[in-house]
Amino acid sequence: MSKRSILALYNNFDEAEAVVKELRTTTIKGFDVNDDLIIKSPIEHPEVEEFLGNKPVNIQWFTLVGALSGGLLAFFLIAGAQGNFYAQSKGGKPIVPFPPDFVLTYEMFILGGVYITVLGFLICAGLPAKRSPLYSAKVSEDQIGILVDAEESAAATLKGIFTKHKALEIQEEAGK
Amino acid sequence: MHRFLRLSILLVGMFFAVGSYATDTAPPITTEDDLGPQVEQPIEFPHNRHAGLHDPADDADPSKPAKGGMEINCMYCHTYARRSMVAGIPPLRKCIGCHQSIESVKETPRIKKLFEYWEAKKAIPWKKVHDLPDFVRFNHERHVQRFVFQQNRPVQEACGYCHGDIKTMTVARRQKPLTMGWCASCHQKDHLVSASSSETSHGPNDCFTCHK
Amino acid sequence: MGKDIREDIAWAQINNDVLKSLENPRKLYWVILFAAMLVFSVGVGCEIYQYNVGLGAANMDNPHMWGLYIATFIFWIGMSHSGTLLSAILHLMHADWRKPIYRFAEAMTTFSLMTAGLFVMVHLGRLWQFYYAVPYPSERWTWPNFQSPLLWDAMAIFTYLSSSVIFLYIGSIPDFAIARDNIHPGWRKKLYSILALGWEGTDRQWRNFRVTYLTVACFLIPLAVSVHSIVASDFAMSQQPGWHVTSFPPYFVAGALYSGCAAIITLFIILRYVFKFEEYMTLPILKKTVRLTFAIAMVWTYLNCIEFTATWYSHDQVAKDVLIQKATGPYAPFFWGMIFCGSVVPFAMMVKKWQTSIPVMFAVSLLLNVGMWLERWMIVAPTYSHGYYPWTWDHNQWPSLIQWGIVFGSFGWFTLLFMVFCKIVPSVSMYEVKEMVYHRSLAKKKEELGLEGGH
Amino acid sequence: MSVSNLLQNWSTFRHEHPINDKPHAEIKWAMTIDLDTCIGCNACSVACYAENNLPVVGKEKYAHGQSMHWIRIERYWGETEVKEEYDPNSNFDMVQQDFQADQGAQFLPMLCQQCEAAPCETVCPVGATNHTEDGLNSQIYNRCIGSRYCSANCPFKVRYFNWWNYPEQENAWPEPLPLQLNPDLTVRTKGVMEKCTFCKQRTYTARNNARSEGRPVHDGDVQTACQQSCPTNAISFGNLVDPEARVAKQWEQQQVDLAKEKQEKDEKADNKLRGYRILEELRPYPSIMYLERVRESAV
Amino acid sequence: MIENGFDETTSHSAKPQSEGQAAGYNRRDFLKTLGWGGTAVALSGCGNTSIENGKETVVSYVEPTDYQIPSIGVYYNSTCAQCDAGCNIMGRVREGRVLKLEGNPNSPVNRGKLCGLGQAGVQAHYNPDRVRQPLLKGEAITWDKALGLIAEKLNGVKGEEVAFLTGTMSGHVRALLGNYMDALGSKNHFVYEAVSPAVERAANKKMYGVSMPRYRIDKAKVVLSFGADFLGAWISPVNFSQQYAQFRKGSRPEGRGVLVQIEPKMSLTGANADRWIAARPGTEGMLALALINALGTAGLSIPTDVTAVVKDYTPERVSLDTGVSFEQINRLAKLLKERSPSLILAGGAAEGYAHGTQNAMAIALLNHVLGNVGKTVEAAAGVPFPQIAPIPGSRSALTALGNGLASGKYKVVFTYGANPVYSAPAVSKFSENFSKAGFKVAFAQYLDETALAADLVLPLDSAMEEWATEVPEYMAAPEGNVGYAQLSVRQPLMGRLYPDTRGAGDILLALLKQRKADEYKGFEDFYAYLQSAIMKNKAALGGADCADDKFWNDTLGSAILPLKGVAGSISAKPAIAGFALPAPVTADASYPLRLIPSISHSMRDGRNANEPWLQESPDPMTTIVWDSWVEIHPKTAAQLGIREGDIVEVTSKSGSIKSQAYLFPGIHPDAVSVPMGYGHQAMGRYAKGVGANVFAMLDPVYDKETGELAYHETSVKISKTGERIIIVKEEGPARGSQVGRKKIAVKVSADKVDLSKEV
Repeated sequence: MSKRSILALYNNFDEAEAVVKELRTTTIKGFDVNDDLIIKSPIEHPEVEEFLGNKPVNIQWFTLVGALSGGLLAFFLIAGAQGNFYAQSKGGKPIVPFPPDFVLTYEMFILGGVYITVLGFLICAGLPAKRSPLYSAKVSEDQIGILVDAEESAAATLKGIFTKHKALEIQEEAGK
Repeated sequence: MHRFLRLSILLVGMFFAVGSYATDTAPPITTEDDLGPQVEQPIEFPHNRHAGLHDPADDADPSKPAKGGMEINCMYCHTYARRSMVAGIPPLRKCIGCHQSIESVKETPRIKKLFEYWEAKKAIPWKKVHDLPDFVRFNHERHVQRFVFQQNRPVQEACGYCHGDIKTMTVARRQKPLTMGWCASCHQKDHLVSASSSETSHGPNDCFTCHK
Repeated sequence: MGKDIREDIAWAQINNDVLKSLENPRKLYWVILFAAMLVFSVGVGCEIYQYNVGLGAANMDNPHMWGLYIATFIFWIGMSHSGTLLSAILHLMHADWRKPIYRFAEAMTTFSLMTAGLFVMVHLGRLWQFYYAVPYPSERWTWPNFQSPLLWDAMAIFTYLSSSVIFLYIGSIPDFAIARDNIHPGWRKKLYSILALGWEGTDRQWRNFRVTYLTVACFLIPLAVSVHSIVASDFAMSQQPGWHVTSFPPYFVAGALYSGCAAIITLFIILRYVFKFEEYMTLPILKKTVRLTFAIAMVWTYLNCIEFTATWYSHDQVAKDVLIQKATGPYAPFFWGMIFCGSVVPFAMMVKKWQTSIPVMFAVSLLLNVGMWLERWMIVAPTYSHGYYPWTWDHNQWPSLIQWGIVFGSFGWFTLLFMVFCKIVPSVSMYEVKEMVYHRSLAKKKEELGLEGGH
Repeated sequence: MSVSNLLQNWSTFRHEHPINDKPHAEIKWAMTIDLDTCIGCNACSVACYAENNLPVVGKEKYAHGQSMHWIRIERYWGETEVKEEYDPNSNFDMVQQDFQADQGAQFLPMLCQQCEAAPCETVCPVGATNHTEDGLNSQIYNRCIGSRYCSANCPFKVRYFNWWNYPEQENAWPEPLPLQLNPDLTVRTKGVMEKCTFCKQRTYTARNNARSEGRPVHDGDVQTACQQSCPTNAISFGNLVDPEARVAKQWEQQQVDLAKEKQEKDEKADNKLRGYRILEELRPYPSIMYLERVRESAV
Repeated sequence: MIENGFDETTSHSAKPQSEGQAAGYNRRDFLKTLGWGGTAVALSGCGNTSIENGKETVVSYVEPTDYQIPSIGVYYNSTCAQCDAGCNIMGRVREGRVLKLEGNPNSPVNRGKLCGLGQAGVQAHYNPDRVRQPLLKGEAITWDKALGLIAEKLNGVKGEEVAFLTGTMSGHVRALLGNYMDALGSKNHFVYEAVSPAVERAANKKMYGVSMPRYRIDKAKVVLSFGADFLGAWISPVNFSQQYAQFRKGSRPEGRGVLVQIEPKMSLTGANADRWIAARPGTEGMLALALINALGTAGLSIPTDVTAVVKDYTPERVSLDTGVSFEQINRLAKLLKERSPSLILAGGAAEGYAHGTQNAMAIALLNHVLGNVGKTVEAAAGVPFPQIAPIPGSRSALTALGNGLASGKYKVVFTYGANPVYSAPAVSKFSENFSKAGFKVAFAQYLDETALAADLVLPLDSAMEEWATEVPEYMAAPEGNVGYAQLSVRQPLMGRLYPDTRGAGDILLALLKQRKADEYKGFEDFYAYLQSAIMKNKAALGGADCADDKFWNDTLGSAILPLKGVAGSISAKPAIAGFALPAPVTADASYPLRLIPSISHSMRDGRNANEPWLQESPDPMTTIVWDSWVEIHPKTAAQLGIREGDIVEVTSKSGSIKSQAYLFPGIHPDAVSVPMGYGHQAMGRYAKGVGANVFAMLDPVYDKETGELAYHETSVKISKTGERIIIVKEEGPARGSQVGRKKIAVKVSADKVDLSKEV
C-alpha cells in the first residue's frame, strides 16, 4: 500500500482554514486530520493552532529540568570545588561562602534553563531535519502550504478538495 | 512521551556524572607506573645493580657477573637528601671511592668512562629526570625526615613514593606523574606522625610551602 | 505621527528588500567596513606590542592598577543591554514596533559582549594563563576563586553571551530559511541551508518556536539585569572609597540600558541609510526609541544624583574626598563632560522636531555614548588616584597611546563584526515584519469593516 | 574527596578561618614596628631588595609609579592645626607651606600588612593569594594571571605589579648581577603581582628545621631581612601565638587584639599605650602593629 | 628550582683562595651552574607548567666539601668596605656565590646590623661596570706588562717624585704600602677623603686630648647635636644607630633620651630629633657658648676660666645672631642642667666653616662644662701596632698633592680608593694638575673619573674577593671593655668573578717584589704575607696558647681579632684659649644664599654611586631617587617664585649647577642644600649622568686651623631656568600630608605615654 504526499499552496489563512475544515469533515481512507496534516506558513500564526486543534507543547518541561539541574549542578560543583580546592583559605571568609555561590548558582540556573530549553526546542520541533521534498519557496515568502499524507487511492479526493478551494499550486510525490 | 522521560533520565544522569567527576577529581595516589621518557645519560648508571635486591643465586658462583643488586641505601650516595632541599647527585669522588678498589669491573666501558671524567676533574653532566618546573620547590629533607626518620619507613619505599621503583631500573626514569594534583593528593592524606604513635597529620596545604 | 510601518507592503517585497541588504548595500558600507578594519588592526598592533613587553606599555602604575581597559569593558558590557531590552522586554510587552529593529540590536548585544570579553583578556597581565580562571578539573587540582566578583563576571558574561547568541540564532532561523530559499546557489546558500536547520515553517515548528522564544526571552531579562549588577559588584564589593556604594548595581544597569539605547539610535541611523531600510526603520520607530532613551537618561541622571548625595551625606569622609576630587581635581573636565553629555544633552531629545531629525539624533546619540564612556572612566580612575592612603595618591597618570590604541581598536572590532554580520544575516527580521504588517493590515481591515459597519 | 566529603565536612568548610572562630594553632607571624626608633634610614628596604630579588626599575619607570619596593619608607611632616581639615580645593603646592619641621619628620615603613581578613584575598579570580596556616597572606606568582584586582582592593597599596619583563627584556640585572639573586625564591616576570611575604623563604626554613628537630619554632629562629638589618631594632617579628615571643609580649602589653577592629584601650580616656594598627577600622585585621612616634614636649 | 645549583667551586674562608682553585675550581662550570641557580626566571615566557625530563643538566661536585651543602646558605665573616666605619659583616654564600651581606652579631661595631650602603656591597662586587683587565690608556694588557711598565716608569725617578694618593687606610695593606713608599724612598703618601671628620679630630685633640673619643649616646639622657648626622653618615652610623635605639628606650634606667639637633639643613638625625633648630649657618659655636652662659644663669657652676671666655656670648646677643629664640636657649639650658649626663656632639654642619675648628671646640667645651667628659665621652683605645693603625683621610691632603702636581714635582702618581678628579672643587684645577704628572696609575674597581684620567688602570678585586685587614678609626667596644681595640679581617667570600683582578695587597706586594725581591720572595701572595704577619704576632694577638692552625682558623672564622688596646686618656681639663667666633656674615647681595652640600646617607662622597640599589633607595627626607635636587625653604621659594620641579640654576663664584627644586620645610630660609655624590661623568651605567656634582662649585675657603676645605662657606644665588619637570620621588602629591587620616603616622607627646613598662 503506497502512500502519497500532496502539498497545496494558498494565498491566505482564510482559504487554508476553509480547506482544513473541509478535510476535517470529509472522511478519507488512510487520512487523519490530526496526524497527516501539516500547515506550512511564512509567519507564526496563532489562528492556525485554533483550526488545527490543540496540540501539546512540551518545551516547558525541558526548561524546568534544565534550570533546576543547572542550578543544582552549579551549587554542588562550586561548593565541591571550594571544598576540594587545595587550601583555599580566604581571610575571614568561610571556605564555602553562600553569597558568591548563590550568584553563580543563579547564573547557572539561567544557563541550564536556556540550553536545555533550546535542546527541547530542537527535539520537539524535530530540528535539524532534512527538508521534505514537497516544499515550496513560496511558503517562506507569502503563501500557506497544506501538506497531507494519504493513501494513493485518496489522492484524487484530496486534490479535488484543494482545487476546490483555489489552490495556487499542487505538488505531489509518492511516499515510501 | 517516552522520549521526554528518556531525556529527563539522560539529563539527570548527566548532572550526576559531571557533578561527581568535577567534585572528585583527586587523581589516584598510586598511579600506574607510567614510565617517563628514556633519558640519555652520559653514563648509563645501573641503579638496579647498586640499589637492587640481592639475588641469592649470585652467592653460588662469585666469578660470574652478578644478577642481583647490592641493596645500597639510597642516601649512601644521595647524601644531601636528609639535610637539604635537594637530594643531590653524588659527587664524582663518591663513585671513585668505591670503584678504585673494585678491580672486577674496572675495565668495563662505563667504569672506564667514569675514570676519564675523574682524571679530567670534570663533573659528569647528568640529565635531570625528575625535573619539576622552576617555581616548584620540593623539599627532600622534610620528606626524608618525616617518612624515613620519624615514621621508620624503609628508605626505598619512602623515596620510591615519588621516584618509583628505582631499584629495578638502570638509568632512572620518571614513573610518577609529579603533577601538583598528585602531590596534593598525598598531602591531603593523613599520615602517621611517628612510628610509635597513632597520631596522624596531613601535609601542609598552603601554597607557600612549595611555591616561593 | 506617521505609521510605524506601511500596512500594504507586499510580503515578497519585504523578502526582497531585506535580502538585497545581503547583496548590495550602499558604498558607505564598504567605507565603514574598511575603516573599521583599519582601526581594528591598529588595536591588534598595540595589543601585540603590549603582550610582548608587558602591561607597562599601557602606562598604568601603582596605584592606577586598572585603566581604560576596565572602563571600556564596562562600556561594552553596558552597550549589550539594549539588545535584550528591545528584543526580550519589549517582546514580552507586545510592543510590535520593536520588530524591525530588534535583530540588529540583538546582534549589537552579542558583539559588544564579545568586545567586552576581549578587554578582560587585554587587561590581564598574563593573558597566556587566562585559563587559570576557567573552572575545569585540572591536573593541578586547583579551581578558580569563586568568591571573586571577577569570576562572577566571567560566569555572567559567558551565560549572557551564550544565551544571547542562542536567542539571536533561534530568532533568525525562519529568516535563514527565507534566505536559503531565495538566494542564488553558492556558498551562502549552503551556509543558510545549514543555519536554517531544515526549517519549513510547519505548524509544529512554529508552535515550539513560539514557546522557546518566549522562554528564552524570559530568561534573558533577569540575566541582563544580573550581568550588569555583577559588573557593578566588581566595584561595589571592593572596599575602595567611591566604589563601595550600594546603589551601584541599579546605577550600572540604568547606565547600561542608557548607553545601549544611544548606540541603537546611532546604528539605526547608519543601517537605515547603508542598507536602504527606510521602509522598515521608519522615523516613527526612531521617535519611539528616542523617547525610550530619554526616559532612561532621566533614570540614570536620577541615580547619579542618588550616588552623589548618598556620598555627600554619609560619614565616609574618604569617599567624599574622592567625589570632590573627581569634580574639582585633574579629572574635572572629564567629570563635567560626563555630566554634560549624560544629563544635559538628552534634553535635546525633548524637542519634538529633533526627535525625527536624523542628523540631530545622530549627533546626540554619539554624544550620549561619549558621556557614558566617560562615566565608566570616572568610576574607575579617580578612586585610584585618591584612595584611602594619601601617600600613594597619584595625579599624573595618563593612559599611553598603546592603551588608547587598544580602546579605539575595540570600536573597530565591534564595527567590523557588526558590519560583517549585517552583510550575512538579515538585519531586519523578515518574518516578524511580515507579522507586523499582517497584524496591522488585519487591524486596518477591521477598522475599515467597523467603519463600514458603522455606516 | 568527593561530594560525600563535602557533606561530611560541611561545618568545617563554613568556618570563618582565620578571624573569630578558628584562630591560628601553631604559628601566627606578626610584626611590630616601633616608629619611635625607626630612623628612616632605608636599610630595611635595601635588605628587601637583596633578599627578595626585587628589580631596580630605573628612573623613568620609577617616575611612572612602577617601583617595586616591597617595603617603602614614608616620610610625614607635622602639620599645623589650621590645616588639619583637609581642603581638597587647595593647591598642593601650597599645602607644603603648612608643614612643620621643628619636631623633625616622621617615618613610617609601609609593607604588606599580612591582613587576617585580607581584602585582596577574596577578590583574586584565580585564588593566587590565600591565607596560609601561619597567618601569612600568600601570593603565588605562578598562579597569578595579573588581573590586579587584589591591588585595586588593597587599602594600603602595598602590592606591586610587574608591569615589565624586568629579568629579560628590561635587563634589570645585567651580567653578572644575576649571580646575586637569591635562589630560594623565584624571579618574577611580567604580568605578576608581588608583595612582601614576611620573608617566607626564611620562615618556612625555620619551620621546617624546627619540625625536623621535633620542636616548636622558638622566638629568634627566624628574622625577616628588614628586621635583621634594622640598625635600631625598630622591627620585631615573630610568632604571635607563642607567649614567649617578643612580638606577642608587645601586642599583649600594648593591648592590641588581632581580631578586633576597634581596640578597647582606645576608648579609654587615660590610654597611655601607643600601639595601633593602620586603617584598622576597615576591618582587614592587619598583622603589623605600629608604635606611635614619641616627641619630648619639654624642649 | 628543585635540584638546586651546586657546583664544585667553593669559596672557603679557612683556606686561601689558591687552594680553593686547586680543589677543582673551574670557572666555566662555576658560572654555568650558578647561572641556572640564579637567573632561572621561573615565570619566563609562557610559564611552562609541564614536567620536562632530560632537558636540563644537573652538575654535581667532583669532590664533596663537608662544609657546603647544596641549597643551604653558609655565612662567612668579613669586613665591610663601603665606608670607613669598618662594620663587621657576614656574607651568605650558597653554591659558591655570595648572595647577601648581613651584620656580624659578634661585632661591637655594628652588632649584627648593617645599613643599606653596606648591603649594597654585593652590587659593588657583581657590578657590571667593573674593570676586568689592566688597561693602558684604555687598551687591555697583561699583568706582567702592567707591572713591567710601572717598574720601567719608576726607573730613574727619585723617591720624592713619586706620590701615592689613597683614601683612609689601615691594616696590613697600609703597612705594605708604607713599606713600598719606604722602598721607593718617598714620603708622599697622601690620604684623602672628600668627606671626613678632619676638623673634628683637630678640635677633639685640643679639647679632649684624643682625636676620636668614644661617644656614649646610649648612656646620655640628652643628646644635643650640632650638625652631627650620627644616624645618617657621620663616622660610624650603624654603631650610633644601635646606641640611639638604646637611648630612646623608655624602659632604660635613664628613661627615654631627648635628642635636640641644631643644623641649618635637616639631616636624618634632625628628622628624628625631638626638637630641630635651624640656627643661622656658622653660628653654632656661638650658640654653644651662649648655652654655657645660660647654664650658669640656671645655676650650674661654671669654672671661672670658662666664664671669662664665654661672657661676651650672652643668650640675648646670641639669640639675635643665631636666630634661635632666647626662650629656646634657656629651655635647652634648663633641660641640659636637669638631665645629666648629656652628650654634646659637633658634626660636619657645624665645622664646614673658616672658623670650623673654633666652632667644634666651643661645642666640645659644653661637654666639659656639663661634666660629660669621662661619662658620655670616653677615651677609646688605640691599636698596639702603629704601622697598621688607620691613617685618617683629610681634604687638606688633596690640597698638598694638588700643589705638588701643579708645580710639576711628581713624575709618577698612584691613586687607590680615592676619586679626586670627581670630588675636587673645580677652582682647584685638580684634573688639570693631575694631567701634568708623567705617569699616573690608578688602582680601580670602576673606570671612574680618576681612572679615566690615569695612564694605567689596575683592576682591583672587590671587597668580596680580596684579602685585607682593617682597623676602624672609631673604635667601638663591647659593654664594659673600655680598653678594647680590634683588627677586622676582610676575606674572600667567593672565587674571583674575573680572573684578572687583583687585591690591592697583591698588587703592592708585586710592586714591592720589584724593589726588594729578597725580602718578599717568601710570600707567594698577599694572603701568605697576611698570614705570616698575623701568625708572627700570635701571642700579642691573644693566641699564645692556641695551636697555629686553630688560631688562624678561628681568626678567619670570626674575622675579628680583639686586641689589647693602648689605653687612651681623655683630658678632663681642656686647654681653653679665647674663642674668636666671627659674627654671622651679612649676605652678599649678589650671592644671598648659603649653599649646604649635604651628605646623602647612601651616596656619601659618590664612590658608591654605581650601585643601583642605592640610586633607587629614596633619600629619606625628600624621597627623591635617581637624581640630585636643590632643597629650598618654601618661604624662600615663594619669594623667588620657585615651585617644586622647577629646574633652577645654583651659581656660586666658582661654578654653577642645574637641578630640580624641591621645597623643603627642614632647611634654614637663608640656605639651599644640594646632596653630594651625584653628577658623575664616568664610573658606570648607574652613576654616569645622574644628577649634578656639587663638589665642582665649592668656593675655595679653608678652615683656618686645619686647612680643610670649608664646605659650608659657599654663597650662591639661585635662578629659575624656565624648565619644569615632575620630580621622580616616592612621595605622592599629598607630600607626606595625611589629610585627615589620623591613624597613619601618629605622633604623641612623651608625657602622654607610659614607656617604662614597654617590652
